[in-house]
Order: sequence, then C-alpha cells, then structure tokens
Amino acid sequence: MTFIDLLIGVGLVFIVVAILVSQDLFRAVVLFVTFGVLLTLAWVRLQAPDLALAEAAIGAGLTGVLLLDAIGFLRKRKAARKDRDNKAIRAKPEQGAANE
Amino acid sequence: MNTQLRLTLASVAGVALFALLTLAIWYHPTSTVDLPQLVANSLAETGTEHPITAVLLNFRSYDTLLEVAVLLVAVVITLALAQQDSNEALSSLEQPARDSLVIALTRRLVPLVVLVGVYVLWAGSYQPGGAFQAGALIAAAGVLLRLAGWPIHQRANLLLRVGLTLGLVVFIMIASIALVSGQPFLTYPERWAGELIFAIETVLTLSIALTLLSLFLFSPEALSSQSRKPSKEKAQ
Amino acid sequence: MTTELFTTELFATELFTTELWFALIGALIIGISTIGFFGATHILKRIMAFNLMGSGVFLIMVGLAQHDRGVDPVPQALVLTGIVVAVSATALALIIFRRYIASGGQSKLPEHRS
Amino acid sequence: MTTLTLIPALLLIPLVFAILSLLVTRPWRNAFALLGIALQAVAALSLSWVIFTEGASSTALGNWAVPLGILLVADGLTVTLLTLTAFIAVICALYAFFYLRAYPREERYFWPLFWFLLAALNGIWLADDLFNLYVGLELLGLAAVGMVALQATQQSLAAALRYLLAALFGSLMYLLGVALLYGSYGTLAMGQLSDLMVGDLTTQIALLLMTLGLLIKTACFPFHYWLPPAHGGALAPVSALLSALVVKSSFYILARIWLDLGTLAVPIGLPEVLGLLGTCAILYGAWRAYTASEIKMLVAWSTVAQLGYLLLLFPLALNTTEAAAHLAWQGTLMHLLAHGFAKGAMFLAVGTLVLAARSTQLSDLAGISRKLPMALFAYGLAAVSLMGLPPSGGFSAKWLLIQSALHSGQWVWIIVISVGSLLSAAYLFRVFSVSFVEGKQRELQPTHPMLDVTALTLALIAIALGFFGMIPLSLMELGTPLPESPLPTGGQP
Repeated sequence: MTFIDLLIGVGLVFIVVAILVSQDLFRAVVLFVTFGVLLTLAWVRLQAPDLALAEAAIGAGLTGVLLLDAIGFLRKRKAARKDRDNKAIRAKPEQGAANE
Repeated sequence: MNTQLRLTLASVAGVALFALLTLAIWYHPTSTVDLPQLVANSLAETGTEHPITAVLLNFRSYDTLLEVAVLLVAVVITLALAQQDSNEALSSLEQPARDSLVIALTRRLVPLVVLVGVYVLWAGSYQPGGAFQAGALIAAAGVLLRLAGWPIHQRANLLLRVGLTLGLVVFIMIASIALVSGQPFLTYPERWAGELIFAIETVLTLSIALTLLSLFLFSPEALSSQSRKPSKEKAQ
Repeated sequence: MTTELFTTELFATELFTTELWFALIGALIIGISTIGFFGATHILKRIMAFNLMGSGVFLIMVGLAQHDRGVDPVPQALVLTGIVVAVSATALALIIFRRYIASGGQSKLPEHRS
Repeated sequence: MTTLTLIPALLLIPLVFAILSLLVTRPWRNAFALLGIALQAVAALSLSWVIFTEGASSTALGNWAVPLGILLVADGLTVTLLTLTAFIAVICALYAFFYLRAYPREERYFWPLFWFLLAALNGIWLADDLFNLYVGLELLGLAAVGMVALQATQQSLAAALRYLLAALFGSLMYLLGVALLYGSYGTLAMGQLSDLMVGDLTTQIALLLMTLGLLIKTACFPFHYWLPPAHGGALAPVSALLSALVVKSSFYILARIWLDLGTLAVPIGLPEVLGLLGTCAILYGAWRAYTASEIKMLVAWSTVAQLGYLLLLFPLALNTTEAAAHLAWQGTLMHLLAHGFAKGAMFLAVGTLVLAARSTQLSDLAGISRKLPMALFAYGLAAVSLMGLPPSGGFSAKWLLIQSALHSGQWVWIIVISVGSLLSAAYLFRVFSVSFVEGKQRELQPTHPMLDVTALTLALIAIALGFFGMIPLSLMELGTPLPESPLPTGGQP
C-alpha cells in the first residue's frame, strides 16, 4: 500500500460522508460523480483497467446523468406546482395527498 | 417510526456491518482453489486473448446472458411506464433553444465519442474494453445529443424494439448452436469461438447502447403546463 | 521526489497490500452508506446510498480476491456484471420514482412523511 | 430428448417468448403466450419424467468444468419446483387472458415481464453457482417490481419503490456474502463449496449477511413491511405469481445455503433465532390479516404469516437427528408446494371477487356468495389447505413438521404450528362471515367463467396434494436431496 492509495481511500470515504450529509441534492450528485472518478483511480490501482473504464462510463457518467436529469425533473415539477398555486391562490391547496 | 429511532437503528446497523466486515476481511482464510491459474491455462481455447472477455463471454457467458435480460427488463418497464401518457409526454417535449455553439460542439464531440466506443468494442478481444463499456459510450453520445436539444426522442416503435432485443436474440441463437450438435448449451463451435464472441459483442454493443439511451430518453417527463426553462444546469 | 512520496510502500510488511486496504475502505463505505440508506428519507438520496454501497461491495469483491492470488479476472468480470446490473436497477428506480412524483406522490415514501 | 437440451430449454423458452411478446402485436401476443406456456409445461414435465426414470442430471454450460464454468443441476428437488412453477404459470396465464381484458393498458407489458419472471425462476431452481444466483435474483426482482408497478397508480408505484429498495438492499447483502466467500475459497460453485467449507469466522459472517439479504427478499418478519402493499395492490395474476413463487425462490436459496453449504458453520443459536422470527411472522401476520379491512390485504398478510412456517425448517433440521431433519425437509417442501397452489388459487379467486364487486373493501362483499359461488368455493378449498385441515397439502405439511418436532423433542414448535393453524382459520373465515350475510347487494360486474375454473383448478391441486403428496416427496428423494457431487453425472444416482 502506498501513499496514493491512502489518499484515494480517504477521499472515497470523505466523499461518501459528504454526499450523505449534504442537504442540497444537486451538490450531492456532483459529489457522486466525483466519487465515481476517484473510484476509477482506485480500480486502476487495483490493476483492473476494465473496471476503471466501466466505472467512468457507466458508474459515474451514466448514473450521474440519470441522477442529474431526475433532479432537473424535480425542479421543473416544483416550479410548475408553485406556478399553479400562484394562479389559484384561493383554491384549496392541492398536494395530491397520498393515502396509505 | 420517528426520525430519531430510525437514525439510531440505521447507525447501529451501519456500525455493526462495518465491524463484521472488517473482522471477516481481516481473518479471511486463504483459498486452495486457484481460479486465475485455471483461467490462464484455458485462455488459449476461448477464442479471445483478454481474460476478462473470456470470463464474460465464454467461461461465464450464462451470467452475461441473464445480465442482458436484466437490462431488457429495465427497458421494458421504462416503456410500460412511459408509454401510458406518451402523447402528453411528447407534446411537452418542446425543444429547448439550441445555440450555435452547442450545435457545433456536439457535431464534433458526438462522432468522436462514437468512434471511441467502436474502438473500445474492437479492442476488447485483446485488451481492456468490450461490449458494455462500448455500449455505454455510444449511449453517452446519444445522451449528449439529447441534452444539447437535438430532437432524437422517438416513440417505442417496432424498429426500436428490434434494436433493443437484437443483442439477446443473437446471443441466444449462437448459444443454441451447440444444442443441435449435441454439445452443452453455450458451447461455441471450435475454431469459430473468437469470431462468434466478436459477433455477439457487436450486436450487444448496439442493443446496450439503445437500452441505456432508452432508459434516459423515456423517463417520465415533468408533465402539465409549466414554465420550461432550458435545462442549462444539466449540461455541465 | 514527489513521485517517490506517492509510490513508496507505507508499511514494511507485505501483508498490508493495496488490495487489502481497498477492501477495508469498501467495508467502511458500506457501513456509512447503510446509515444513509436507512437514515435518509428522500428517495433520490436512498438510491445514491444504494449505489455507493454497491461500489463498496465491488471493492471488497476484487480487493479480497486479489489480496491472496494476485490479479484475478473472475471477480473483475463479476464486478463488471454487477456494475451493469446496478445501473439498470438505478435507472429503473429513478423511472418509477419520476412516475410516482408525476402521479402526485412526494419525494419521500408515505411512511417517511412526518 | 435428453437433459442436455431439456435443461436449457426451460431457460430458452421463457426468454424467447419474452422477446416475441415484445415484438408482436396484440392478437399474436395471446397466441404466442398460449404456445409458450404449453411448451414450457411440456418441457418441465418431460424433464421431471427423465429425472424420475434416470436420476439426477446436470449440464456444464459452455462445456467448461466446474470452478471455471457454470453448472446447471436438475435433481428431484429442482424438477419438483420446476413443475410447481410450470403448473402455476399455466394457470396464471390462462387466468390473465380473461382477467386482463379489463386492463388493456397493462396487458401489453404484462406478458414480457411474465416471461422474464419465469426465466428467472427456472434459472434459480436450476442454478448451482452463487453469483449466477445473484444475477437470477436481480432478474426476478426487477421483473417482479415491474409487474407491481404496471398499473402506475400512485399507490402501486409507492409499493413498487418500497419493494425495489428492499430487494436491492437484500441483493447487495447477498452479493457481499458471495464476495467474502469467493475471497476465502476462490470458487463460486455450490457443489465445490459444500466440500470445502469450514466453520471459521469469515464463513459465518458471509453466510449471515447472505441470510439477512435473503430474509429481506423472502419478506420474513421483521422485514415483511414491503410485501403486503406490493402483493395486495398488484393485479390478481401478478399477486398470485408473487406470493406463490417469487418469495419462495429466495427461501430456497436460504435453505440451500445452510443445509447444503454451511452445515459446519451454523452459529450457536441461529436456528432458534430463525424459528423465533418464523413464530413472530405467524402471529403478527395472522393478527394483521385479522384486522385488515381490504380483502386483498387480508390475503397478503396471510402470506406473511404462512412464510413463517418455512423458517421453522432451521430449528427442526439443523443440529437435530437425521430422521427429524428428513421429516422437517419433507414438511417444508410440502408446505412450499401446498402454499404455492393454495395462495395462488386464493389470490385468483379474490381477484375475481374484486373484479366483480369493483371494490377491495371486505364489507362490500356482503351477500356475494349467491352471485359468485364458484369463486368463493375456490377460496374455501384454498382456505382448507392454508388452515391445514385434512385432507389437504397444508395438512400433510403441518403433520410432517409436527412429526419432525416430536422426533427431535422440540415441543415448542408444535404449539406454534397448532396456534398458527387456529389463527389462520380465524382470519380466513372472515371472508365467509361477510359473504354469506344477506345485506344490501352491490351491483356486480359479470366475470368470465374461466376465471373461476382456473382458480378452482389450483385449489383442487392444493387439496389433492393431501392424497398424492408422496409423489413430489419421493421425487424429491431422487439423486441426493441436494446435490453433492460437483461433477456432471448422467446415470443412476
């Protein structure tokens, strides 16, 4: 084990903690992609270039894009809801109450 | 369950899991079976020089077959959940304004990404690379196009379905050749192993790229009338 | 000099390898993300925690196997399969989540809404 | 036809028809589905016959010997489960033809998912490789989640998300165990592992993690929370498939892990803890079924309770006498079969009632016995088996389990089994007490008679198991109950 392994390992753990305590979803997803990039380095250190390639393309890239897209979806949704509420101020608050 | 209790239980579970895993890793016994050696010994008969491709598409090709089925299930469910209000979804897919810089950028970038994808596929038979990474890269090119506002969304028409299933179809057909000649399922005919593996990988790349792209394209949209801002924050 | 700082072995013993180190990091990642998976209520957060946990499992799978036997293509191939399965599951979860929101649901499951 | 083609055929047929059902249009879809289930049933029965006459068999995929390649094993136990799957799949498919007419939108994607589910189940029954089981479990889980989400209502989507998150965590715990085992033993083949495995710390932790994951996937108490909304909210044929087959597959892996691989690594107290969880499931599930206000939730909670009996296998079979273990294993298999048929029948019958009454509330079924006597009769027969009244498969199962408990002198499980039967009678009778009341009658929608015929068929099989139960039990004995030799064998065991 070398110093660079130490850095990568500590970095990975640090990012995981940062993702999970982050209140801002967008920030969490950016950190998630960073985690993927760092994990790519870890795979290189573990002599697994295939996994490094797959992690960069699929783990960080594609999953990151899907997550970002989902956040964009949530934001649009929230904006639309606010829009609708503003239009009908005196209408009853419609929240799509889930009954379970 | 209140928040306090849930967090406490979650912490206990996490710490216990970490402790158990550390013990298990620290005290793990040394194995007697040397699988890497066995892989190296049989590599010459697999039709590929890259050991990981040999494991994925020859020794353990059955796992890969099921894995392709997993991908297909995900995309089937995506179509099932997207299609139900495809009319609404399609009408809401008003294209964000494309500026000339983005157009120019994607024009240059996308063919490059696709080219790298094809290289990764081809390289997979003797060095790191293969169908899954190549498929992901080509799908990424599609995602780039979509994010830049190119109108590549389409309906789940027959052509798309054929493309999605083609990988599994060809895989199953090649896997079944052996049954005709009385060999176990998934045995490749001698001498043709390399070519057949490459054929499987090529169609798999196409299907995987389409599948991953579909998972992105057919995600349910934020419906209803709303202010549709060009999603700039997504493009970074 | 700086490159030497990065590449010299930190421990004199050969028992503590890079592989073992990353396996232990994997264990730590799994522990932390388990807390996140059950502690968080936002579904996107839980999906991310699942992905991080998966990465931890993959690190253990490759690290532990290669600790004794050197480079082993079999766990690497298994992890490659695992990564593809994980991205399928993540995409599926996100799609059901989005459809759930579109049908009037919220970003937390009903039992987590206080 | 030899096992060389029959074993892969059971995987190929569902996969091929999954693809076909995606590609063809509506009238063809039903025709292909009919052809497919017929082929699949024929293949399962032929394989059973071959195994019955020639003994256990296996096929090394890709012609690679074991630690390198993947082995598929067909022994007596496997073919029994394959036949169970084929039977229930045929009936559920026939039911779905008529039931899904009311759900044209869901019908389109039901069939591909149905076929993938079947491929995954067959794959799991035949598997002999730990990682292969993981991929099979994921295929099964995703297909099942998709079927739950099909209706795309807010409730069904919430149920699907809850199910998916639970299933994914469960698979990761399983995979973690596999990673530790591979790191320690360097092989994934179960046949080989059962020879190598010792009882050291790492092995115990690995097996415990896998157990945790599989308990979550089997919805065992206290990890049952995801099951009732998922099974209770899905379309009737989906509920039947999920309750009858899907949760059993993860239990099957759990049983194999301890009884086949980890016999030397059983931690002290683990069998008793699992038995205790089973007891809690039986009591808590019965209580929730008794207080449920929706009829489908009643049946779903009954599944939680009935799954508890399966866990009694561990205290009865681990660290006891050989005779007790043998009886426990027989009783558990019988319970698995009887519950599969009875619960399948019950979900189908209840689905018909709900379809006719257009309401899931139990109170809205008042006086329905006059209008739908056949559906209610099927429900009644299924209930007989679930309660464990003679003659039925359920009775035989509980009888065998009690015999086993007597053999090993574990009286407490006899009490649990008896109390569980009484409790199940209490909640199952609630449907009768409502349906025979002459109250205000609801407008009933007409239902197709085939819906009753199919439900009744499954219920009759559950009862018939009480008479012909020796057939699956003797079939199970063929080969070894669980495969021991990692090498492909063809001839007599």
